[in-house]
Amino acid sequence: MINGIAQGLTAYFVWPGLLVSALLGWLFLWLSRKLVARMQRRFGPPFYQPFFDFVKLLGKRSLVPAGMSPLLYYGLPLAAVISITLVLAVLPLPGGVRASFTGDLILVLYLMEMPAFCDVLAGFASRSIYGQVGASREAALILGYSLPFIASVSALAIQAGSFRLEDVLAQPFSAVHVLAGLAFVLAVPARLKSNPFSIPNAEQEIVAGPHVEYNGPALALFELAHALEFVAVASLFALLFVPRLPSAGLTLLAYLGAALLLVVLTSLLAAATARLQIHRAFRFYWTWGALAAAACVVVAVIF
Amino acid sequence: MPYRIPIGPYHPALEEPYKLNIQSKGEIVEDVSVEVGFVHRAIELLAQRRNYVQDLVLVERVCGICSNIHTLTFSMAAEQIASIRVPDRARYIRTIMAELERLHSHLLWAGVGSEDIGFQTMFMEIYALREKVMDVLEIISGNRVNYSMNCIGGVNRDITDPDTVLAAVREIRAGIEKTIIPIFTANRTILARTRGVGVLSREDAVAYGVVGPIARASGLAIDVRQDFSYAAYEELGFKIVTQDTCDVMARVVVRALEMLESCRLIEKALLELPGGPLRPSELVTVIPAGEAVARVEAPRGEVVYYLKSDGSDTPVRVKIRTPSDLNIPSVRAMARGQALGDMAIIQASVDPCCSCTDR
Amino acid sequence: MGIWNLIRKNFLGSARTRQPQDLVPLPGDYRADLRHETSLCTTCQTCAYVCSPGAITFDRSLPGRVAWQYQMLGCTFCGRCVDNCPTGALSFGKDPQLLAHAVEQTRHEIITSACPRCGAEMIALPEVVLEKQYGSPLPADIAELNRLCPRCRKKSTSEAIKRGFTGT
Amino acid sequence: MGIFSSILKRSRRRSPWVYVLNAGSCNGCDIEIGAVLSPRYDLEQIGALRQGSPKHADILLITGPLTLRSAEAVRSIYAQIPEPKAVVAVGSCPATGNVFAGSPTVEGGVLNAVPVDVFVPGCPPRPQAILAGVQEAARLLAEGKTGRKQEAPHD
Repeated sequence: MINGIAQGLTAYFVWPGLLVSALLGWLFLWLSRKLVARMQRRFGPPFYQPFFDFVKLLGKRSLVPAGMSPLLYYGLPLAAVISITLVLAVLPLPGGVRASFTGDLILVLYLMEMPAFCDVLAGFASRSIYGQVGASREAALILGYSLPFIASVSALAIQAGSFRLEDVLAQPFSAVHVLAGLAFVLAVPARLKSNPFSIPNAEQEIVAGPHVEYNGPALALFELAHALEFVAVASLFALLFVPRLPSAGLTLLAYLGAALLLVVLTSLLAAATARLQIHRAFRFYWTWGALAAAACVVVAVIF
Repeated sequence: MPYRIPIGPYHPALEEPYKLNIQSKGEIVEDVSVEVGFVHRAIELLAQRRNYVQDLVLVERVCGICSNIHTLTFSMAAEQIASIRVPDRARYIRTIMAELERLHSHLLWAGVGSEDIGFQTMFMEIYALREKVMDVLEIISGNRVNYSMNCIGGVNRDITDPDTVLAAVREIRAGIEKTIIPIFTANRTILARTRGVGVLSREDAVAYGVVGPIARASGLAIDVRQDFSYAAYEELGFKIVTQDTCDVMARVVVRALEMLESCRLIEKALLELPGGPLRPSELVTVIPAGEAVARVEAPRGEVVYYLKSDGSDTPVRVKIRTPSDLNIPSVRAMARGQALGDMAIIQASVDPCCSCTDR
Repeated sequence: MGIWNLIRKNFLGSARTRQPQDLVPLPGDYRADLRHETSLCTTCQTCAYVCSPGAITFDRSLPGRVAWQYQMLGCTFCGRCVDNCPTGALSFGKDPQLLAHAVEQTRHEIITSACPRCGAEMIALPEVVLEKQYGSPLPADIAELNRLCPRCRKKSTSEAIKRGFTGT
Repeated sequence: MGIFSSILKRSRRRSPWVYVLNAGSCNGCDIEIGAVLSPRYDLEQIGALRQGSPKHADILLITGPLTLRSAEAVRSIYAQIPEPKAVVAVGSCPATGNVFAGSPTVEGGVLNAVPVDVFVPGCPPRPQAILAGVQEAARLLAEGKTGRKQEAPHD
C-alpha cells in the first residue's frame, strides 16, 4: 500500500510526471523556437530560455485583474497543470506505473482537453474583450481539432474492442495505425496552437488571447501547462503509433524519436505558413480532419 | 453576439497609436470608426517659430518612415519662392534618395503586413532584405533613418561611391524578384488572407479621395511623379503601376511592382548621374516674401506643402497635408462585412502613418 | 522560389545574426558623437542658431568665460552645426555612445581674454582659421590686430589709415 | 542568498520581455525597434520577446516625446506592468522632447510620467544600441536597481 502510494507519487511528480516532463517540455519548446529561428536564418533563443522564462514569471509580483476572483485567477492555470500532469502519470511509458484500468483512455482524452478548457474559461473570466474573443476562437478551434484527434484514438480503441490502454497497445501494428496516426498528426498543430492555427492567441489581432489579463506566477503556470501539453501530445503519439521494441531503453529512444519528429513537423509547418482565420481553420478540420477521421474509423470497423 | 472591440490606441498590430472602434457581430465586422490624434505634436506651429534651417530638421521628423520626402517638399516650396534652380546632380541625388526611401518604406510595409497575418518567416526575410536598403541609406547619408540630405537649393551630401549603391540595389532587386513576389503570389495561406479581402471599389476610392498605392490598387492611375513631374523623373522616364482587383492582394502587387520600378529608377539615375555642384555656395539662404505650394509623391501617396514667407528667417505659415490623412478613413469602406481576424491586415494594407496624419 | 525552398536554403545557410557586441561597421561620415574643440570656438553662436531642438546653448552669465553647452540626449544628430561651423570647432567623432543613465549636459568653457587696449571681454580668432585666410605664418600686423577686440580693431585700423594720410 | 533567488536573478537577466509604447514618436525609433526583431539583430538571441500585453512584459520601451494624449496611457501602461520592471527610453525624444520640446501639445520627455532607467541616445538610435539598452535594463532588473526617480531636465 505504502509502496503503491510512493510509486504513484513518483509517477506524478518525477517520471513520467511533473519534473521530467517539464524539463522535456521546455526542451521541446526551445527546440521548436530554435528550429523556426534556424529556418529564418537567425540565432534564436539560447537553450535554457523556456526555463528562465518560467522562473522569471514565477518571481514577478502578481496583479489579480479587477473583477476576477483570485480563486479563479490562480485556480484555472493550476487545474490545467494538475490535469495535464495526471495524463502523463497515467500513460504507461517505460519506467512509469502500469495502473491500467478499463476506460483509462477516455480519462486521458478527457484530461487532455482540460488545459484548453481552462484557457477558454480564463479568457471568458478575464473581462477583457480580447480575452473573450480569444476564448470564443479557442472554443471553436477545440470543436475543430477534436474531430480527427478523438477519432484517431477511438479508431484504435474500436480495433482493440476496448478503451483500456493496455489492450489498445497490445494490438499489432496495422493499416489502422497509419491512418489514425495521420489523423492524429493533423490535429497536433491546432492542439499546440502553433501556426497556421495560432488564431486563439494571435498577437496582432487580439493581443494575447485568453491569457491577456494573466501575469506573473499564474501566467507561468499556463506556460508550464503548455510545455507539459507538448510532452503529453508527443507521448501519446509515440505510445499509440510507435511499435514497442523488445527492450525498455530502445522503446524509450524510439518514443523520443517520434516526439522529436512531431516537434520538427510542427515547427516546419509553423515557419511555412501564415495564420489562418478561424472560419478557414474550422473548415479545414471539418473537411480534411473529418475525412481522415472517417477513414480511420471505417478502416478500424472493417478490419 | 454583437461586440464592440477597440483596436488600439496601443496595440501590437499597430505600428503607431490610433484607434479603430470595431462594431462586430460574432466574427463579422459591421462598422468601424477611426480615431486619430494621439501623436499630435503641433509641428506646423513649431515650424512657424523656427528658422528655415531648423525647420528642415523639424519637418524631417513629421514622419520617420518618409522623412526625406518631407524635407524634399519643404525645400521645393522654399526654392519656388526664392526662384532657386537646383543643380542637376542634386536633382538626381534627390530622386535616388526618394526612391530608396520608397523601397525601404514598402519593404517595411510588406514586413508589417506579413507579421499581421502571422507569417513570421516572411517578416524575417523581408526585414533581412530591408537591412540592405538601410545599409545603402546609411552609407550615403551617415544615418539609417533621418538622412538630412536635402537643403534649400540642393542636397547636403554627395553620393561618392555609386558602384556600391548600384551593386546593393541590384541585390535588392533580385531579392524582391526571386523571393518576395513569388511567395506573396503563390503561398496558399497568404492568398487565403489577402485575395478578396478589404475591397475598396473604384467608386469608393474616388469618394474617399485616397491617394498613392491604395488609389492605384483600385484602378486609379494617379501619381505625382507622372502628373506633375519633379526632381529627375521626367528624364528617367517613370512608369505608373496600377491594378484593378481592389483588394489587399492588389495593394501588395502594386507595392511590389513599384519597388521594382524604384530599383530601375535608382539604377538609371546612378548610371546617368550628372556632374556639377550639389547646392548653392551660400548655406543659409534668404527666402524672400511670397508663397508656394509643392507636391511630391511619398511612398504612401501625395504630400502637399504650403509655405508662406514674409522675407524674414522664419516662415509665416507652413501647412502640411500628408497622404495618410486621406487614406486612413477609407479603412471604413474596406472593413464592412469582413472577418474580424482580417482587420489587422486590412488596416495595415492602407499603410496608415499616424505621425504623418497627426503631425 | 517557393516557401519550402526558402526554408530549406535558410536552414542550410548560416545565421545572419550579429551578436550584440559585434557592431555593424560605421559608415564613413557617421553622425553621432559630436566633438567640440574649445580652442577653435569663437562663440559665434551659429551652431545654436541652426540647432532645431536647442541641444546646443551658450551660457554667458559668468564673467570671463562663455560656456558652450550640449545636451546629447536632446540632439537629433542632423549635422547642421558641423556643416555650418565657420571655424571647424565642431566635428563628428567615431565613437558613438550607446547608452546613458541620466539626462546630462556637456559643458565646455571658453575663457575670454581682455582686450589689451580697452579691457573689453573678447575671444580672438584661432590662428588656424586666420592662417586659412592670410597664409602661414601669419603676417605680424594681422596677428597683432587679432589680439584686439572688434571695436579696438576698427579703431586701430582707422588710426593706421589716418596715420597714412597725415604721415605722422 | 538562496539558490532560488540566485536562479531568479539569472533568469531576470536572461529573459527580458519587452513592451513597446509609442508616446508620440515620429516612427523613426519604432521602425528601428522593428529592425531589432529582424534576423540581423535578432532580439530573441538575448532571450527577449516582444509582448503584446504590458502585463506580460518586464521592460517598457518608450519612444516619442510624450504628447498630451499619450501621457495618461503611458502612466497607466507603466502601472500595468507587474513588478519588477524597467523603462528604456529609446531616442532623444523621451529624454528631452528633442525637436518637439516647446510644443504646446507635448510634455517634453517622459521623465515627468515614469522613472527611466536607461536612455538610448540617437535620433533614432542604431538597432544595436537599442539591443544594448534592453540588455542593460535586464542587468538592472537582475540587480534590483530599477525605478530610480530622475530629475527632469530644466530648460
